[in-house]
Amino acid sequence: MNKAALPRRADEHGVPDPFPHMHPLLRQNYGNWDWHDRPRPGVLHHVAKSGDEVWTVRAGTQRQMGVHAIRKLCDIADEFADGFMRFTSRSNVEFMVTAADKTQPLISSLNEAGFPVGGTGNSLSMINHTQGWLHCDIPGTDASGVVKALMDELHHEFTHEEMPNRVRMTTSCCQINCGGQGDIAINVQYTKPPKINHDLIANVCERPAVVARCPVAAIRPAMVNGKPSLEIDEKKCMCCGACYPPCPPMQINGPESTKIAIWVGGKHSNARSKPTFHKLVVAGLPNNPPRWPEVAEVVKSILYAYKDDARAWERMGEWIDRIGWPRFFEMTGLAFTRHHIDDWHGGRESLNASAHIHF
Amino acid sequence: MNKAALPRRADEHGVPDPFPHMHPLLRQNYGNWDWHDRPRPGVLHHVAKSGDEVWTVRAGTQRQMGVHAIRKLCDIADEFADGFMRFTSRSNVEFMVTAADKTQPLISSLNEAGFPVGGTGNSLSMINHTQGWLHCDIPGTDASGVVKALMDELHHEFTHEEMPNRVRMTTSCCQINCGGQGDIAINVQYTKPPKINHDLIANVCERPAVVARCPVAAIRPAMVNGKPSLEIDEKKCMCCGACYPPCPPMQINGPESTKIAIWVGGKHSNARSKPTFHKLVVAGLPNNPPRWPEVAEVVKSILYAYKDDARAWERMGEWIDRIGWPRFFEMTGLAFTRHHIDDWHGGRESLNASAHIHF
Amino acid sequence: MATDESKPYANMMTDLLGQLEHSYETRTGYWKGGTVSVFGYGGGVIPRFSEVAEDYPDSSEFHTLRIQPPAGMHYSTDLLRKMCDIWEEHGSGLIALHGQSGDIMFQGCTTENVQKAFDDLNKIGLDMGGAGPALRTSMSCVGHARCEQSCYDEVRAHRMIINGLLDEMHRPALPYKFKFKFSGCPNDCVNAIHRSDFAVIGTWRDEIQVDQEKVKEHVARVGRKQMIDTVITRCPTRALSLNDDDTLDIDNKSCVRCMHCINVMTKALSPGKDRGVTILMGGKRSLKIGDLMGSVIIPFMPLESDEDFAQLNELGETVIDFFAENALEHERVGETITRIGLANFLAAIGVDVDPNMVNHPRTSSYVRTDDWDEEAQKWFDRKGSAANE
Amino acid sequence: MATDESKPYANMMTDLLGQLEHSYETRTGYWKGGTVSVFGYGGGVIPRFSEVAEDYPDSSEFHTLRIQPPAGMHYSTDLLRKMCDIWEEHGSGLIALHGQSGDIMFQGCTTENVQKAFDDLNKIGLDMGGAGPALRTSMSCVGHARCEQSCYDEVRAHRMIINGLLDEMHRPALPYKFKFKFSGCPNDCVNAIHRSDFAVIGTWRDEIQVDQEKVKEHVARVGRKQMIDTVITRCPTRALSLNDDDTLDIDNKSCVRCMHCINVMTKALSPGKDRGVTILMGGKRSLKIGDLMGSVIIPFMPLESDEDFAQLNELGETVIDFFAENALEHERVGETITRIGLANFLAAIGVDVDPNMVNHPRTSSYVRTDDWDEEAQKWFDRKGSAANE
Ligand code: SRM
Ligand code: SRM
Ligand code: SRM
Ligand code: SRM
Ligand code: SF4
Ligand code: SF4
Ligand code: SF4
Ligand code: SF4
Ligand code: SF4
Ligand code: SF4
Ligand code: SF4
Ligand code: SF4
Repeated sequence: MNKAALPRRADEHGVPDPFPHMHPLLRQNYGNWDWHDRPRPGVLHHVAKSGDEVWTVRAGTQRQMGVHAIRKLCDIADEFADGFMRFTSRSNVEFMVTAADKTQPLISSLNEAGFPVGGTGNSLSMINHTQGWLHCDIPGTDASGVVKALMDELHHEFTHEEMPNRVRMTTSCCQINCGGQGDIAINVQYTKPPKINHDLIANVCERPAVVARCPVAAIRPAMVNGKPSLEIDEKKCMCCGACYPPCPPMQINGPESTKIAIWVGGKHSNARSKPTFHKLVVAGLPNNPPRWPEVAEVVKSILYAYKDDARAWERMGEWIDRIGWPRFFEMTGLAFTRHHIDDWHGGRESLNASAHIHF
Repeated sequence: MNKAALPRRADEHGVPDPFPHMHPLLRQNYGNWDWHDRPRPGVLHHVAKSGDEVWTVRAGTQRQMGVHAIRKLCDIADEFADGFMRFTSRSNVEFMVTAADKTQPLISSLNEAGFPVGGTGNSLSMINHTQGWLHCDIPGTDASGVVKALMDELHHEFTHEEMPNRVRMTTSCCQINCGGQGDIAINVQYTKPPKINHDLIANVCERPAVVARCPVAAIRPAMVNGKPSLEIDEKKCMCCGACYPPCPPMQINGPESTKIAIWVGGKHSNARSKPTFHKLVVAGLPNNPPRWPEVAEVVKSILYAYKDDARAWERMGEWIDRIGWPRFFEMTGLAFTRHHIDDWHGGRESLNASAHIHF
Repeated sequence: MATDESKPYANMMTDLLGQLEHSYETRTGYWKGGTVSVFGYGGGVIPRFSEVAEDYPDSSEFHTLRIQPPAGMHYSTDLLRKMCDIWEEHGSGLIALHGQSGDIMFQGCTTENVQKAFDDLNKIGLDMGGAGPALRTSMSCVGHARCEQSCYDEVRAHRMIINGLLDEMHRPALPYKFKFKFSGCPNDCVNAIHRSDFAVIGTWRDEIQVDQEKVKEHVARVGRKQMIDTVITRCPTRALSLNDDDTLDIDNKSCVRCMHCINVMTKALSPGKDRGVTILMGGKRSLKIGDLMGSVIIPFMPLESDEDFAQLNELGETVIDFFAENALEHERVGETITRIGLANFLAAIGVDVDPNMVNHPRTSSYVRTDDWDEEAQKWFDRKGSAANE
Repeated sequence: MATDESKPYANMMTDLLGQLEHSYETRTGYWKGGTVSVFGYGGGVIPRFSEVAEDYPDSSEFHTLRIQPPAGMHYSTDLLRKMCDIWEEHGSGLIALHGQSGDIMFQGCTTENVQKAFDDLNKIGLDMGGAGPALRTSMSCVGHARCEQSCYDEVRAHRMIINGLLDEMHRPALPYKFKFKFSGCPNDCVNAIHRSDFAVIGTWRDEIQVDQEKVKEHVARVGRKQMIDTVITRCPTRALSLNDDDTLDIDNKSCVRCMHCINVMTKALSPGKDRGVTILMGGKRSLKIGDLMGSVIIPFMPLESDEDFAQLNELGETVIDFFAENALEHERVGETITRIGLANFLAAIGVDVDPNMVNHPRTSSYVRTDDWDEEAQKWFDRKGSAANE
């Protein structure tokens, strides 16, 4: 019996208890907060029913960080924020301090270390992104790279609160869309059916499973030069890429054919209007590393049209609902095409069955 | 050549020119009206840009009238309204007079003759109805009879303007629904698949056409005791009755199985909210001539809940959107069941995909 | 009626009511259809033969003639009295004013008398309406004749369209029924959006006409809270704002012409001056695919000059032609649009896509966009040429 | 990073960035999957083998460990420093804080080092997250820890549910992935409705707490017009009315708990006191049937007492069991609901239908209602018993 050979058995801790890692003031006032305001961009001020006050300084991170960057954040936390920090659902970092005058030194040190302070209130927060070429096995483009390119141009909107309401941007590096819905979403859009590598299929793919994966039943089993393979009805195929993850030989990507599409008006919150999905506004943009200039240009035209025209508290989609889609396309200089008319299941619901017209 | 035998060839007049039949004041101010108000229920007061004023008195009719009733209306028009009248899109009759003091005598004579004056503004106007047993070849119930029974009970709401906004009721005597959408709609709802008279089918029905008519492909050709006939997959059939008009031997009606359903919140106007379809609130009510008491009871509970609780200008559906469906069912004492959850095409759109909850 | 013995139709009505009574007892209908028409026309008569004729012989045949009324349903007593005389002579004396589609329904006539009745009605200037797979009788609201909200001449549009397509009404040859309806403004007093294949709704392109003094009077009368609660908060697109001096601030670019504020303040507000129509297509009721509302096909078409009317007429003809050639048997145009997709329908009738046709662009990424640039170019070309106009 | 030579992972990062550079040039990805896991667990590691390993040998294996963070993503620097030390020793030094599902992603590890890295992480109290057809790592908003809007104890709910179902996470045996997400109020700061199969959203049943004096202060500060335009007209159900004395009139029965007015006036307004959660199920992204949002399954469940929490836990287990047994392979629960219909899903998990689950009842008459009375009786029985409680 070679017990020694057996690897260590894991302790199934599950979700770690956060209290040992929570700033003392937060722990003490857990569940007893009264109100909050925002003294300046990047800073939140929360007041507890106990009278305790806490100031939160929020800063942007690259999300995927090297240990030295993380250690730098630790140094800052130890020096200015009692040795604690938390990360937000958008990968920003937050440091809590116990007095208003403790915010400035913290902010300065963050800025020095290259972490922009902001992302609060009606600003553009961190852009959600995914894995892309760095790590995923099916990406059509990069993720962090696109975000980096955009954030360089939109830095001011992160560090200032000049938007009508918060702006949430998100990217996804394939049409599966691990990124969320967004006020502005930058997603991959395939334009060609998969190119099948018949030699490989036989070995690697569980064919029935792949056939079953297609939303429009465009894949059928077939014998190709003697070997069992698959074939695609290219008339039916709408290039969604769903068959690619389970079957890598069905290559959906192409350096030219993989395009970028931009969507607007996604909203998760229930504030005022119900949550919504984002809507397609432009597709066919080139997948153009390292800086995706065509994408950046469209994003900016949308963002600044919103910034100039929307009213306080209007999210991107709510602004467009008020001014109407015709004016949105006019203001952004984008084209409205037949492809904007939804023809997927339930698409008829999206037709304007009323005399409500925007002029 | 027996020309004489040939019947007369029609003059294709098409839609008659209304101007010879239009009240002079209306003709003179055609397209030049300025504003209006309502001096009292049943009376409209329109002022033209020319300064001309016209008072309109609206009265209810049975819609299907005998010549003597129509002649009575003519007598009244000749005596009090310059010999003109018009009918509204809801089968009410309207008389125009040129001075305020001419309305009262007109109103009195209408009342004497049994034509209730009202139906204007925020009242319950004439109930749309269709043919029913009187004339249609596929009815599940009567039409004018149901309306008569209801109007007797709701007379007060026609002659007074005590509703939050106009109320439009409609009835249909089969599930085809010639009646419109309604704030409250009273429609036939079948509950059993058609009973097929196989002997007749062979002769009278164009079988492929009937098969094609079924929304859920529940009908298939079959040989029944030697003769070509049709059979129904009763699991699939949702009893819509679409196969009955083209194929009378597929009897969808039964004295017991043909039920009445009540729908609310249909709206045609574009005012405020977009036009909407009415929604099912109760089904399974007995088809109970001559007075349909069970139906009348439900209609009243809905109508009076709306009357008591809705705010000025809220249509039935808009009122419910504000107070929420839970409260609607609570106030009306009706039951919410699994059948209320839409499972027809696009039904998923009707699910509440938000945290917007009414308590 | 059954009681005024003197009349020729007395027995017919007695038996009709007898059969109806019987239906009440058995909860069953007893009419069956058939084919009856007048010389030269294929439709407009709804034939009814009794299944219980032996018990009610005098109403064994009880056909209905669908006759088109003057547009807007205006009547001189002279016309109505003539109608009564004719129906007393040839029919049951029972007349419906009006059917849900807008016909005068002369109900209750023997096969033998149908032609006679029609001849006499036709002689006083009336004509047959629609039935079967054909163009149907239309309806237009009172509009211009007595309504300050009316944005176009409904009578002219109604008569122009229908009278131009009479052949489709009188000689049924379409795949299925087709209905036009005309409302002078978005209040849609003839239910056109739900109940017609082709709905013509009046609207305006410029700004709502405001008399701020009258606005103040209104606020003074009803009070601020009431004004906010019944007008300001009811605007579907938050285009209204109440100024501190009780005047009204209207953002006309956000206004969607719903009519509400104008409806509430009939003296202070009225539709703009640059008027025309919005056209929706595809409305119908429940059969086969369930109820459909029309959806926007023409966001705006001016409708004032002769050219404007000619353009509307042309569109009506184009759509009827498309429908005649492409709809499946017993398919309404709304079903056709659903089947082939709005974009294809638009291409077929030669109308350009417009964002006003949708509540919002697609939310699904399941679409092929290979030809995005060409499609986009069409838009830019249009905008370009529009700009150069 | 690739540049600080001293570090053990320097070469790995150099090659990784080399391969990435290459992807930028060719616009092509070069990773393929595989199977790597740690002893006793079936998932949590995302294996990556390079397809261009010959050119970039040191990053030929670049696996990711998904590790669950403390609920709410709170960290002491002590914990973070230990994480860094471990990853410096066994991995690439690249850590993502956090993945879109809420994991700490330790990215870049050889097959050989995966077990070592995990052992050390596990020793400092961390545990593996989810991957594959399994329960996934969850996320809860900051909530109780620092937010006045929080309506329940997110940390407790989050840890109770996930730690109670750990087996489903560590030994993938579900038809497909399943995600829980926890937001303390309808602002939904973790995007639960769109991005989880089971969304737990804080809310309240009683009245919004109002401090009218602070309301007046707010109005005084921003002005009436501004107050009307940013608060009153924004209420989705017109539940707000501004009184002439600048106090706020809230119709709590019409209020749908959207949070907006409370968000704007954080001092004057706050959620009610009778708190709990609304639960939605079925959210997911695009694959196969297109994006789905969760829809309401439990309109309200109190979540304060131990019994309340036990009840939530039970519901979670019931749904996971149903999902495990009834979903098709690679089918999300939202797809299952769409396939079998909401009513059947509810029956299966033993939840009664409620009007809050729909925007409105059916508009289509295409339904069989043979058993209407029995179904209605169920409702009346429930209401009856509720009344008698
Ligand atoms: C820290 C964080 C929660 C966490 O656990 O990490 C958070 C914290 C707060 N959110 Fe949030 N939200 C956070 C992500 C979100 C998200 C999710 C997301 O961004 O991916 C949403 C949904 C966004 C959407 O709809 O797509 C979100 C929608 C809101 C809203 C609704 C805004 C609206 O009008 O639609 C509010 C209300 C408000 O702004 O007052 C809100 C309000 C708040 C408040 C004011 C709550 C409070 O009283 O403390 C917090 C400060 C907000 C600020 O930045 O000024 N939070 N909040 C998240 C910070 C993300 C970031 O770094 O930018
Ligand atoms: C006479 C008639 C048109 C006709 O050509 O016959 C008509 C006439 C007027 N309608 Fe209408 N409507 C007429 C049927 C309709 C219909 C269709 C129907 O009832 O089947 C609708 C759509 C109903 C629906 O949405 O389901 C309709 C929705 C409106 C509205 C929108 C109300 C709303 O808030 O939704 C207005 C605006 C208003 O009330 O000020 C309106 C306003 C008016 C005004 C005030 C227009 C005007 O300025 O003169 C007219 C007097 C209304 C009144 O009764 O107080 N009319 N109106 C119809 C009378 C029907 C009847 O006898 O009751
Ligand atoms: C007479 C009338 C009801 C009334 O009493 O007012 C009526 C009566 C019939 N309708 Fe209707 N419809 C009448 C207006 C409507 C309307 C309302 C409208 O036009 O605004 C609708 C809804 C709008 C629409 O067009 O969808 C309507 C939707 C239908 C349908 C369903 C069509 C669909 O595509 O969903 C059918 C069934 C069919 O066409 O096969 C139908 C079929 C019928 C038939 C012909 C039943 C049949 O197939 O034999 C009925 C003949 C009854 C009879 O014995 O006269 N009737 N029918 C209306 C016509 C009178 C007139 O000409 O003015
Ligand atoms: C790492 C991560 C992106 C990131 O950089 O943050 C990610 C990465 C992948 N996702 Fe995702 N998803 C990630 C969060 C999401 C989310 C967001 C969320 O959880 O809130 C979604 C949308 C919500 C949802 O669950 O639908 C998401 C929807 C998908 C889907 C589509 C699922 C669907 O039913 O539509 C797939 C495809 C699949 O599961 O077959 C997928 C599949 C994948 C795979 C496993 C691709 C594959 O099949 O090999 C990716 C592995 C990349 C890699 O090499 O690590 N990922 N994925 C996120 C997980 C990190 C973490 O554990 O914290
Ligand atoms: S979006 Fe696609 S490519 Fe990007 S991480 Fe998710 S699955 Fe991989
Ligand atoms: S890309 Fe999508 S539509 Fe095309 S074959 Fe693959 S799964 Fe089917
Ligand atoms: S609703 Fe049905 S029964 Fe009634 S008239 Fe129309 S078709 Fe005939
Ligand atoms: S009743 Fe409707 S569903 Fe049933 S067989 Fe006839 S057409 Fe089909
Ligand atoms: S539709 Fe408009 S124009 Fe026509 S009558 Fe009604 S309110 Fe007047
Ligand atoms: S017409 Fe309707 S949309 Fe336009 S401003 Fe008035 S209320 Fe608003
Ligand atoms: S979801 Fe609500 S409770 Fe949680 S952080 Fe956001 S606002 Fe606060
Ligand atoms: S929370 Fe939302 S719904 Fe409720 S009153 Fe405030 S704004 Fe209206």
